[in-house]
Amino acid sequence: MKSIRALFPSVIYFCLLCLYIISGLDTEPAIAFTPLKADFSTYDPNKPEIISGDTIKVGLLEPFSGQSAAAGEISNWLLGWVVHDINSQGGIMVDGKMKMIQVIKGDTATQPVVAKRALQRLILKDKVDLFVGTAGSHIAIIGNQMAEKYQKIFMNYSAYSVHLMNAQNFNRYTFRTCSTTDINAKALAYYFSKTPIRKFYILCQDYSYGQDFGASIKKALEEFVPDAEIVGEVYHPLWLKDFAPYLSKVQASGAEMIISSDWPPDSWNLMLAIDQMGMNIPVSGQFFDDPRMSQNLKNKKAGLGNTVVNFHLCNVETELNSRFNKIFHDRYKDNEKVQIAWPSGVVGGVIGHFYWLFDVIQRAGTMNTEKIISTWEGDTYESFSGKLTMRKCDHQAVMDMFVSPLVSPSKWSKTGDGLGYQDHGIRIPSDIVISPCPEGLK
Amino acid sequence: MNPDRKQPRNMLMTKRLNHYFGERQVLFNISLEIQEGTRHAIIGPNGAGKTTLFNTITGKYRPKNGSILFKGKDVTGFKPDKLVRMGLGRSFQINSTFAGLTTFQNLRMAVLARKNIRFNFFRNLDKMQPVTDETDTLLARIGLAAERNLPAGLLSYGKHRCLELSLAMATDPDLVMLDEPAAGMSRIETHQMVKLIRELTHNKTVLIIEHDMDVVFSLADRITVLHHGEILATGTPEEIKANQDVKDAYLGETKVGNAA
Amino acid sequence: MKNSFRKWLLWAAILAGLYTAPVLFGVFELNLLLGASIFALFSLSLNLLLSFTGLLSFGHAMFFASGAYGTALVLTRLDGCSLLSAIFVGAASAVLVALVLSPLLVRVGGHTFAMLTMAFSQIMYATVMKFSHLTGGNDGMSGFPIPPLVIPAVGLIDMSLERNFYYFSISILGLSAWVMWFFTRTPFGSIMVSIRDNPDRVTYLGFNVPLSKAIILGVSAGFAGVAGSVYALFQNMVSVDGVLGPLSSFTPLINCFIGGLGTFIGPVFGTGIGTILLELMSAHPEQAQLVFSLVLISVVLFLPGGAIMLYWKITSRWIVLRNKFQTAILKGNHES
Amino acid sequence: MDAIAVMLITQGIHGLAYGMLLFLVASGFTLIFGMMGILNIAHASFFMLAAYFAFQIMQWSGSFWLALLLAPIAIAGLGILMERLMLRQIRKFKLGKAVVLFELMLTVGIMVCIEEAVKNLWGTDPEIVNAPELLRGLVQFFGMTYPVYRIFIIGLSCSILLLLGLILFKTRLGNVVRAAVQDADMAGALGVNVPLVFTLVFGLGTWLAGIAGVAAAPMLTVFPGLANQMMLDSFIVVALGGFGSLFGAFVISMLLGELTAFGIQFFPGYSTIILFGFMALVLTIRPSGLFGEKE
Repeated sequence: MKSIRALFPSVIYFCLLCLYIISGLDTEPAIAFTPLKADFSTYDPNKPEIISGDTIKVGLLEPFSGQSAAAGEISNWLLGWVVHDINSQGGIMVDGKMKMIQVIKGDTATQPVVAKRALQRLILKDKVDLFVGTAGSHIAIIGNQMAEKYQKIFMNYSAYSVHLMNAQNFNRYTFRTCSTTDINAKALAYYFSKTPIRKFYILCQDYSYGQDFGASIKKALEEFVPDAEIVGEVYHPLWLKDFAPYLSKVQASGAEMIISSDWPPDSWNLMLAIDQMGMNIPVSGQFFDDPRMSQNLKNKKAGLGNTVVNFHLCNVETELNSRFNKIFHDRYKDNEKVQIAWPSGVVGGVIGHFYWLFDVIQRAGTMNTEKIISTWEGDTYESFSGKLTMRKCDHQAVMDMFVSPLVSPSKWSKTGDGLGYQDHGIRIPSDIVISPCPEGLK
Repeated sequence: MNPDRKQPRNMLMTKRLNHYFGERQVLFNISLEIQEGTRHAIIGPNGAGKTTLFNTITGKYRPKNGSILFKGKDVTGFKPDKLVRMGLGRSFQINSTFAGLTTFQNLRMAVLARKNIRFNFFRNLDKMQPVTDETDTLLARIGLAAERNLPAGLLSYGKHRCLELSLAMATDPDLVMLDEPAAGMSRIETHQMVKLIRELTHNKTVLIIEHDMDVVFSLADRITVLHHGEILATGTPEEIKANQDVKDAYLGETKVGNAA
Repeated sequence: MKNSFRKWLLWAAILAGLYTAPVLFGVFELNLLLGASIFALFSLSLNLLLSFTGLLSFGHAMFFASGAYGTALVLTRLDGCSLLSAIFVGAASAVLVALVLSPLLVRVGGHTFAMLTMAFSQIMYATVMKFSHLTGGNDGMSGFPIPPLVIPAVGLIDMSLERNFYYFSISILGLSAWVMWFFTRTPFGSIMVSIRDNPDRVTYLGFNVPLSKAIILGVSAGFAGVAGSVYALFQNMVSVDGVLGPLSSFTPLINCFIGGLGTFIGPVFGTGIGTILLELMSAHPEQAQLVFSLVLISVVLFLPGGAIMLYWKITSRWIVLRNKFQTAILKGNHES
Repeated sequence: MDAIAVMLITQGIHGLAYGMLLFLVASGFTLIFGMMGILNIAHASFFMLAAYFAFQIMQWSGSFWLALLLAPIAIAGLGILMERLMLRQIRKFKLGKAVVLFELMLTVGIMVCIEEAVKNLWGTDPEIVNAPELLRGLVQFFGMTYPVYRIFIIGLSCSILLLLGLILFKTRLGNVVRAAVQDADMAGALGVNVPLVFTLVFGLGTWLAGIAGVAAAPMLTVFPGLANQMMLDSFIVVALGGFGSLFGAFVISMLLGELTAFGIQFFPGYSTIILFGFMALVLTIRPSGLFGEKE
């Protein structure tokens, strides 16, 4: 009797152990998060859930002050979307524990020095596990350096300059998920080769991104559209106010298509000026699809034929993308602040890339930097618009590109009958647009 | 006039000076000869061009044509600082001291100028005892020792005027040019000022602009009358007093002006 | 006697504090301190023009930038350039820029000086952008090698170590600040103050005002260049927006005003306050500049003597200070 | 007409439109400077703020004309507040010469403050102000088409300019203002209420900037950086045209407008260096500017 009593605790212990193992086995499939599972109706990027304790700390390196602060807000919104989704599913299983994701903002003010200080704060003080960013190649290069110095993963989702990942600037810790100016230009040129448009005018910002894009598009046109004629090439100052004199010049040159690298507010100003001047020369580039701008165009012809190139578009037909579009549309169709009814290229694309990042971490199962690198290198992931592959040689994401002209009426406009993408985006396979590995990198 | 001096040489000579403000001519063919050791006064109604003449002589303005000879050397177009280093000193109609600095610091600048300490970057000025000593001596001499550490801007008007005069005399110049030294002073202060001028400018050549006729006649050896930018007359005080042109053109106006 | 003892005690405490900083603080705080020190030196060099010569420069950043670009260029282009000569090149290029511009700058004062310096810094901005093959344009220059410091009989000191670099640069900055302070105490320093008060009288004392102004400009630019040079080494990076951007000339000005005009040490306090303010605002970066500008406006409106005035007011040395303040800068030419 | 001629004429009108806007801003700038000796660095920020006010008024009421009426008045009110409460406060300190430094720094502070406040209130995303129905569209003349709105800007500026000229040169008030601009002390001695005139001129100057801001809003998008280029350009105008000279400001504004338009045509990329180089040259040779009246 006594001996049985002595056994009692061990029996309980054994039972508990069994229970623990069984429960563990039982919950194992539920640990992995699935994209787009959460309830997004309550999601508000400006009211993040307060998360504390042992978390995965992600630094968000973006401008939150200065002229480009809007870019930072958008990134915060996109990252917040993914974090909201994953956290509401319980987080990610890393190092044997379910961890929530915590986003810590680092303000760059689009100035390298401020960015460097912000990064030092993120890494040394806030002790982030990895960081993501950022608008501006001159900021991204700081990210590259600091990632190497402190051996932290840096995911670059919005700096497009080719040279960021060349042999000189490459480091093992930086991964670029967005495309490059070369890739964008090639996709655009490939599309033009299938159209009768032959007279192009290059109007870019006098800024590294603009100059890079100008050089890329010239090279790409030469390659894909040998009979193209570049009737003019002008680089204008950043945040130019009055585009009219430039446009008069464009008009006189007989151009059929303007190719521009401009982003807001320049892209908006350019479109408004085209609208006011009553011109019908379309513009192509990455940022000429913004519905907030399109709905303000008064002239019927303005904006028609604008050609957008991106690594994701909402009119791409995949099953996942339809689901994403629907969830996004339900959430934002009546929203005053977010004036877009459907996710634009960057919105959908970058959300997809963030899912990829956390999926890689989940599969690595640890926050160990080396393990994440080895998992991500050569990895393939099925995102909204198709397959993403992380090329091992220069950590450049390889993906299909998408081009779509704007039409009216379009079902993708906010009202359903305004200016917007055509029904289906044109997919340009990755092997046409991707450049070979840079020299000196394997 | 000093009868002992043999063959007094010209300290300053101007030949047919003309000066314009824009289109308007303000000096017409001014020819002056100031002999060494004399006290020469320039009088004339407001706007006669007296201060402009001073500014032209001291190099602040460049004359349109004509020439200026200082100690027999042609100095037309020389900058003021160069002229000062050649031996010219000047006071201003409106006090031009270092109002934010103390009296001591003001005079120390004068001492630095006299000792020709200009581009010295290697010594701590507060520890340069000879400079401090000399400054204190100078302070005592002009009777401002009590106000040693008071900002010049807070000095009483009369004392401030004294400081102005001593700054003009700081470099121990051969030619002193005083622009209305007694302007705005009371009778007593004026009297003291005249005394101070006599004391400080002993054996020096003086060119003085003055409105107060008592000062002019008690100080000057020779007088030049300027009217609308032209020289009306030049001569000894007695000659000027007797000159009918001057009476007509000038003295009458001044009386009215003084009364006002 | 007692006063002098307290003074020495204070200096000893400051030196001990600076010496032990790497032990007490982490890398992040150390970098913050070093960054603040660099900007303190930059502000001090501007203060030489502002408080001591009465010239308001809206383009002082161009000297800072010359220093930074000079050092960065020589380290990028010239293999085996030693650390001290890189800093020297930085300072020398700043002085060179100042000397080239001085024939134009010394002739003017007041608003015209402010606008001219602004125009020149705009021209410099545009020039740096035009020569992007040399300066890197927007991307700037980064990742240039930082050579070790060679001390004869001691050997090489590796500058990639944060602590070594901290000791090295804090010594350079401290030495520069001391030289600048001594400069204001020399006979030439008193000429400088006199020019601020009354340039006409200085001329009629026989001093060459334009030449003196050119020298002051050169000295001020030189130390701004040293600050810029150390900055380039510290950040291991120079970017056009960072050193020539719209606010880079205003920041040291604001530091001077917040710290206290008319004193030598004011800008150091100003920089300290600015740095602390930015740190406090780090959670809300989008509002940092707003708070900063409000602080500036309130200082200008209600506390024209800056932080030093506040300190003196608190330590009931108000009367002494008021006299000092009024005599030092505010009275100017009270007749005019 | 051939295409080249059409383009040249079009560029000329573009230049005129921008030059007119610039003049509206710069005239207030130069008046304030000529009169009070204050280089109001924040002046162009009022221009930008007016554009935001116009945007906000149109959000509420939908009427551009109401915005054109109210926004500049609101801006003038702010300007008067700034003069009364801030600049006057500084003059109370009796700072002597140093007052210039303090005034400049105050306006720098206000400039930064306005920009940051705008960012906090409206965000950094560009906002769009639509021109009223009447002014949209194009006008045809001599075989070329031109946007009506830009013609409207030119017309509006011309009428403001005319009104300003009439007030300044034909009325007693104008005489008083001009006298105060020339020599405030003398005007004060002659019994003019100088502080009141200061306030009036400050209000007038900021009102002009406000008009320009509202007029510019539908032509451009409204964003916080709107003030930057305008500030630099109006600096150039005032420095070249002569501090305090309205005529100089007019001539240089027109020149600058045309230079911007044709510079894009003939030598893109170098206009900054050329303009600032020229400004530096003029400032050193003639510190009072090309048309400056005062020494």
